[in-house]
Amino acid sequence: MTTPVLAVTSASKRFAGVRALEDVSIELHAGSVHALVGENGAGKSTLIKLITGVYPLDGGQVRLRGEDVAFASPRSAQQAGIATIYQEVHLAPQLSVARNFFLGREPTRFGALNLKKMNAESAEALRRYGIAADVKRPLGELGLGIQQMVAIARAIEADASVVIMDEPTSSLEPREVDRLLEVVALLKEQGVAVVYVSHKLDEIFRACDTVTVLRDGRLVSTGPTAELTRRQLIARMLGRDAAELDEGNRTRLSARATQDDKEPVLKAEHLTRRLILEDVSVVVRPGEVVGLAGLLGSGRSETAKAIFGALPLDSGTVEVGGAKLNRQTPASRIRHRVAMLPEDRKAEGLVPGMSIRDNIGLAALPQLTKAGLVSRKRVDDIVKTFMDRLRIKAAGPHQRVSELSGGNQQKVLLARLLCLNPRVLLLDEPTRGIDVGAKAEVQALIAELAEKGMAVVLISSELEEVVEGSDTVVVLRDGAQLGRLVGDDITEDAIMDLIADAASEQVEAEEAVSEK
Amino acid sequence: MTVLEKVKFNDRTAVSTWIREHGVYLALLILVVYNVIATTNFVTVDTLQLLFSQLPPVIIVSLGMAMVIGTGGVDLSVGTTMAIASAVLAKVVIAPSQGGFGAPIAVAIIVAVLAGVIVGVFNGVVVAVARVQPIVATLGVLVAGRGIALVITGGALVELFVPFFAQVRLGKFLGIPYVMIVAALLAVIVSFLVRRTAFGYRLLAIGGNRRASVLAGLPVKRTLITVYALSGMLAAVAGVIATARLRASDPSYIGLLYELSAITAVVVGGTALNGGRVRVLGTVTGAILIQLLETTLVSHNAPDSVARMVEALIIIAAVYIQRPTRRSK
Amino acid sequence: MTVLEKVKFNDRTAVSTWIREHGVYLALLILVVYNVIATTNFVTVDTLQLLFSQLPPVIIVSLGMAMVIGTGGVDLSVGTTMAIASAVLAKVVIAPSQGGFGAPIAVAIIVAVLAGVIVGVFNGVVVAVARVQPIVATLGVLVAGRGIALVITGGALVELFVPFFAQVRLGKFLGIPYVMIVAALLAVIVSFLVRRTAFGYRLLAIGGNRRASVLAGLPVKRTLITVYALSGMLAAVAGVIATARLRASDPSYIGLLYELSAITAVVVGGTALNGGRVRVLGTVTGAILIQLLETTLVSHNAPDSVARMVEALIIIAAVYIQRPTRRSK
Amino acid sequence: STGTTTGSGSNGGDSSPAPVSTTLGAATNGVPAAITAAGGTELLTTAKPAGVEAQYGPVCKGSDLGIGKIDFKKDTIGWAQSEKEANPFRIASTKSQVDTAKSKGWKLLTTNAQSNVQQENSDIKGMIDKGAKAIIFSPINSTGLGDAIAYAKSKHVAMVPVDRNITGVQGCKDVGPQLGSDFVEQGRRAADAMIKATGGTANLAILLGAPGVNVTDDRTAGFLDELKQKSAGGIKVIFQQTGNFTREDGKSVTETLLRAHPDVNAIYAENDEMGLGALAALDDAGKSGTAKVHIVSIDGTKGAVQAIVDGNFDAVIESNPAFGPAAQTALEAYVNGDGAPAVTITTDNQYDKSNAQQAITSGTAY
Ligand SMILES: Nc1ncnc2c1ncn2[C@@H]1O[C@H](COP(=O)(O)OP(=O)(O)OP(=O)(O)O)[C@@H](O)[C@H]1O
Ligand SMILES: Nc1ncnc2c1ncn2[C@@H]1O[C@H](COP(=O)(O)OP(=O)(O)OP(=O)(O)O)[C@@H](O)[C@H]1O
Ligand SMILES: [Mg+2]
Ligand SMILES: [Mg+2]
Repeated sequence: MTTPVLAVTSASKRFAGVRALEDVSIELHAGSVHALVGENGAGKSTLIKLITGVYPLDGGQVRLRGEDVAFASPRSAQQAGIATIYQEVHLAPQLSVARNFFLGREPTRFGALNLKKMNAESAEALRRYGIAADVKRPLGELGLGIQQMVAIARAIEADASVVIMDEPTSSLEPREVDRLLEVVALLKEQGVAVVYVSHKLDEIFRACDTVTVLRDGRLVSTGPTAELTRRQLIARMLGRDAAELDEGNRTRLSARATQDDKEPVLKAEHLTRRLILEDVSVVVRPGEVVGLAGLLGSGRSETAKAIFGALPLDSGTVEVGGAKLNRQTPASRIRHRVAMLPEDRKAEGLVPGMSIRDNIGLAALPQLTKAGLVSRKRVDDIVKTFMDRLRIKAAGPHQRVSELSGGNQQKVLLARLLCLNPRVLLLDEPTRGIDVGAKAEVQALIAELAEKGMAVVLISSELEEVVEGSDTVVVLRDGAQLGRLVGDDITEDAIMDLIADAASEQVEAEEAVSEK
Repeated sequence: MTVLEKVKFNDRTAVSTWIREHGVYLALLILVVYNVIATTNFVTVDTLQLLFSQLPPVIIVSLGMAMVIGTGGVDLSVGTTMAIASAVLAKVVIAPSQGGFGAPIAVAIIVAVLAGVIVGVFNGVVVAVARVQPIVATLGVLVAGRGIALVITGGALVELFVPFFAQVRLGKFLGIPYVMIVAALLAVIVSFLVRRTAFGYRLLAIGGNRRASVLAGLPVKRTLITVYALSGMLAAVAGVIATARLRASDPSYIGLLYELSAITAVVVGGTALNGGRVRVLGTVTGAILIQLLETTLVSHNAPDSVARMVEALIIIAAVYIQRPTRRSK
Repeated sequence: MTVLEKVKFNDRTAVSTWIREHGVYLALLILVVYNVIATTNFVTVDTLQLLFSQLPPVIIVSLGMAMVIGTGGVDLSVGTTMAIASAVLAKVVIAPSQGGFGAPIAVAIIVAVLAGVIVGVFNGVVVAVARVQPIVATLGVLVAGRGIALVITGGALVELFVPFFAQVRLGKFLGIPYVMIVAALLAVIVSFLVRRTAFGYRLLAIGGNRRASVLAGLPVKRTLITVYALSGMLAAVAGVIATARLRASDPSYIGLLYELSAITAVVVGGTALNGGRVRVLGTVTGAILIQLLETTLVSHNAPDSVARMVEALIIIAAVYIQRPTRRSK
Repeated sequence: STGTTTGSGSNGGDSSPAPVSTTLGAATNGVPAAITAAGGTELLTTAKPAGVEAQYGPVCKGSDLGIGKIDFKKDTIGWAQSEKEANPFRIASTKSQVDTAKSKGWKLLTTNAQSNVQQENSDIKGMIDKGAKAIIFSPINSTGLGDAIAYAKSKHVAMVPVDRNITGVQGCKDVGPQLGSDFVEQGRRAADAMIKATGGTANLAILLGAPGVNVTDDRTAGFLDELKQKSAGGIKVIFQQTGNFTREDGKSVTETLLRAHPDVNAIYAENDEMGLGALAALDDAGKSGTAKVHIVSIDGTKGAVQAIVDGNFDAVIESNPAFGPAAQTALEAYVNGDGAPAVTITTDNQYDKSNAQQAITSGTAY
């Protein structure tokens, strides 16, 4: 084989009291896509950050084309031709899309920025990824998925010899995922060495040549993807025998008894918010899972927020258990035992400086308080219960939540909701960025909760998850409701058809207008 | 099967972590040792008495400031609030013949503290409901407040001959001045509030992530208004004590630049300005450190310019030592 | 196949958005109209002349402050930097017999501006390399700086008889004072820097998300140090102009409270304190607004307390109007 | 240190200008004999700094600067105060101007620059823009108003500085008649009073005014120089710290002083407020009374003079701020009459045990 473009040997990293990576070696070759898989907290992101100079190595070496390099900062790594998409969207929300696109390599002419070129080139590049966003708009105003596409496009367009992608698809739709994988193939053709991290195993098998499995900060195996089955890969990630695994839950969860006879516990009707939502209605009965489907920016998250009182409404009503809720605030929903898992874990969910314990107890505070005093014992009890039940992996309840891996952070947020003992659960991307094991657990948990009579609204960018997990699906586009699918009518094709029809109708309408 | 394995600290890490966490205590220790060696007459009861009589207003104001900073805000109005409380106190207590209401001192103190609460509620509403950035909202009061105080007293320093004030200044219990006991009690209460009550829990959550707190159904507005009201109240208490110390209400100078002292005490005490954390003991220690530093410099008859430079250096050094590690984001 | 679709704004939104974005211009317009109607002798060339002669230092300091705030920081040291520059200027220009260096005024100005740059670099290093929070880092200089300035001039005000200063004070081109032209030029340059250069681009990115900027490979430290150095430099220029206006270096008063005026101008001009955005024209308009407000209140002989309250209200109102919408997170 | 600043830096003024006899300030009328006897109202023409007349010329006439006559019944004039009217000195200073104008039936605009030089510049220019024909002003510092002065000159507006002298301008060429006093002399007289009170031996502490202000520098220089000249070597200056002209700082600095130097037995406070702050600290420590610690301060406010009566202060050097009558009379003479003396150095009263009670009952102490 050729000499690797980039080689890491015996990399180790400790954080105060935590061993994140121990003696891990990988080799990246030109024109090859190298997958990095493992459970949440296995050390994937840490390995990447060691390569790109975000953290100094505690031990081991990084070699670029045979030469020892120790990047002092991401800047030096970037200058050496390593482009990276970090796990969370790391861009500046106030800046325009174009500026974010060119972050770190802005074109100048006579010392001045070439804004025209920036706008034109970024718009052009984004169009190639199927995004027609107004590049002069602040990035922060766009949905998370689109932000992620901008981050991807930015890194790929940088002409690098190594491209590292840490969970690039966690907020993407199947359609965008397809497009991304096409781009990965193109990079490969151009002789770029690609590192690809994902919890979505389909993508690994479709796009990657080599797969490295990490577990607990150690290297488990490295080898050609083709030599592994899906089941074997999962077994290696989890550290169990392939035989013990029942991959379960991949099919539709038990055909539950129809719930039509029960009174709806949530009736959100005619939700309308200028420019964002138009007459969307969501009705959920106890034990029912209603999925919201749609493309990026179709208004799913906004619908959930509207139901939860976190988005002011121009018109529309929200009824819970027959009581009409007039105050459009999250607090009023929580009092009526409606809970929401927000889409953007970091910005809207976690309080990063607080411990796991305090994050879990946050929403249920009124129940845990007597005469203004927080009952330590009750908090400890409830936290222990849910940490066990959701199998949250941490040093203990007092660990800072920001030190957890993504999947465990997600579980902390779920625990926060569950200790409210909610009647209605709004889940916006509950499995975003969590590993196969955890994902299966979360999916099973959702099913279990529904079985116990909870009403669930489920949003997921993985269409499969919506299709398999929902009893009813509401399809959205541009903030408007396209239709409702029930029971066996719910298929990926049916959903895509609905969306496609609406799109072509719109094109016709637009053509009609332009003809006039 | 977790990665999170406790690794034995090696000694160097342990020491540097301890210093990082407890820099302010170390600094105080060094300063005390220096004084014991270099300052004549330092190791006397008098020194403590002096500190104890000068410290309470700064400590009390810093406690409120620490809570506000814990929410990710800042309260620039505390010094002015002290002046307003002092002016209200004077107005209520002086005889009608001199343009006051001639009320008993207890009533006057209550009204003065209420005035502080009102100022705080105003700040809180502007911050929480109108969503104006705290630094701007409270800057407004900083700019306008002394004018209000001057209007209340009719412009000038008003001397107050209130027997109770002598108690405030000189009264002692087991050799500790009453005012110091009050300050210590307030510190305990604030510490308790922050650490043990639902209110404190919410305060820290809001400081840590306001948006997440809204979505977790916390009464964010109410909590913020309460925090600013408490800060106003504590500032008013400090204003009353400062007035008693001076035996006069001097709206132009009472509390002048206290906002800077309080912010400094909080920051030197290890509370970061971005919210989500309140270190009460650190704040109190920070206040003591600054006051002792001032006293030391004055005792050694240092020229004002040198004193200011030493102070600035100590502040920056203390914050530098306690800065967050590179690792944590 | 577009995901995002442009939606036509309806008129109501358009108007309220415009006001939100341009509140400061509207406020200025209202104030001018009010003056035209209510103030005698307002519509005269003199009024403009007066404004033009008073504005430049505030504008120039605010420009630097706007950049610093754009990075998500704040520079509390600008007023003191003005005083230091003024003191250095005096020291360099006065005759050796009076304890100076007797250098030509051009040299003195260059040295004074360099002094400002040095202060700024110090701030920048403390912020960028030592990672001390900007408010604390620059607070240090605020506390210590005037002492330094007083040491340089030897304590008191130093009178300067420099013919060039008359030019600075009185020189005009097409009826516009030189200093105003300088301020306007600097505003144009800063605006260009921020909007059109890679430096400005980085500045905004750092303010928007410092961590992201590090990960994107931006030279974060260098950029931050440059920003603070520019702020120091602009403050020094303002200090030189203020000195020329006073015909004296007065380290105790030159630049006093300019940090507050500058922050106010920036904030009133619509630049949020959390960084990621710099509005140069807004800042200049904010400075004009505040100065005109002051002038208006003086003309109407408003008592000081009322004047301060009006000012505070206007500041809060301007920030309130321009507060971010709930939508953007 | 930083932030807003000085309290009463001050200077005084019931005076009659040297060559021309004008109506005197209210306080001068009927000064009790005991006060005169203690060194009070005698005109200190000799104290006028050497060369004043040579520099400024003897008499200023408005017409020399092209200033036209003012119709005081119709035209407005302006009064620019430099510091907050928050201490007796500033209150009396403004009150005197306002009262005098009222009694004369003049229209008076007033401003207050809040200790900010830039503010005072704009205050003055603002009043000129409003149509003021003359400005009486109390400068914050002895320079710094060049801007406003140049503007006034270009508009032919009469300028009458009171309280602190304006230096760096050419008398009668840039401004009109100046009424001010000699801070160095005040420091000297304080030293004399201190020597007398202590009998020439003491451990002395000085409470300095706000740093960087010429009032502070002058009162310190005069005091120290006089000690040297009177070879009062027995008075050891053991401590000098700023009290920023405020009572609060005067108190806390004194508290520290008492701990660091328990042997201190004399305090010179550069204004009354700091002196009263020192007294409060001494009182708390059980050390009040001139038998334990001598105090001499400058200003002549009621509180300080009362402290003499109470046996806590030894002496107070006065700075009478009532410039109203003298300044407005000088202004009239300057613009409508034969001119006013270029510089009038005022004389200050001095209070001690012998005349303090009288000063209070007669209202001489303000
Ligand atoms: N800054 C830090 N401080 C302390 N511990 C950390 C820090 N960053 C990561 N860790 C710990 O290091 C381990 C590896 O984390 P890493 O982010 O590399 O996991 P990952 O494999 O990328 O997981 P995921 O799939 O959830 O992104 C985890 O246990 C995590 O808690
Ligand atoms: N602050 C904002 N300003 C303007 N438009 C916004 C803002 N926030 C969201 N939108 C728009 O509202 C629409 C709905 O967004 P939403 O986040 O609800 O979509 P989604 O279906 O959940 O998609 P995603 O997967 O991107 O989260 C999108 O067009 C989005 O661009
Ligand atoms: Mg990761
Ligand atoms: Mg969404």
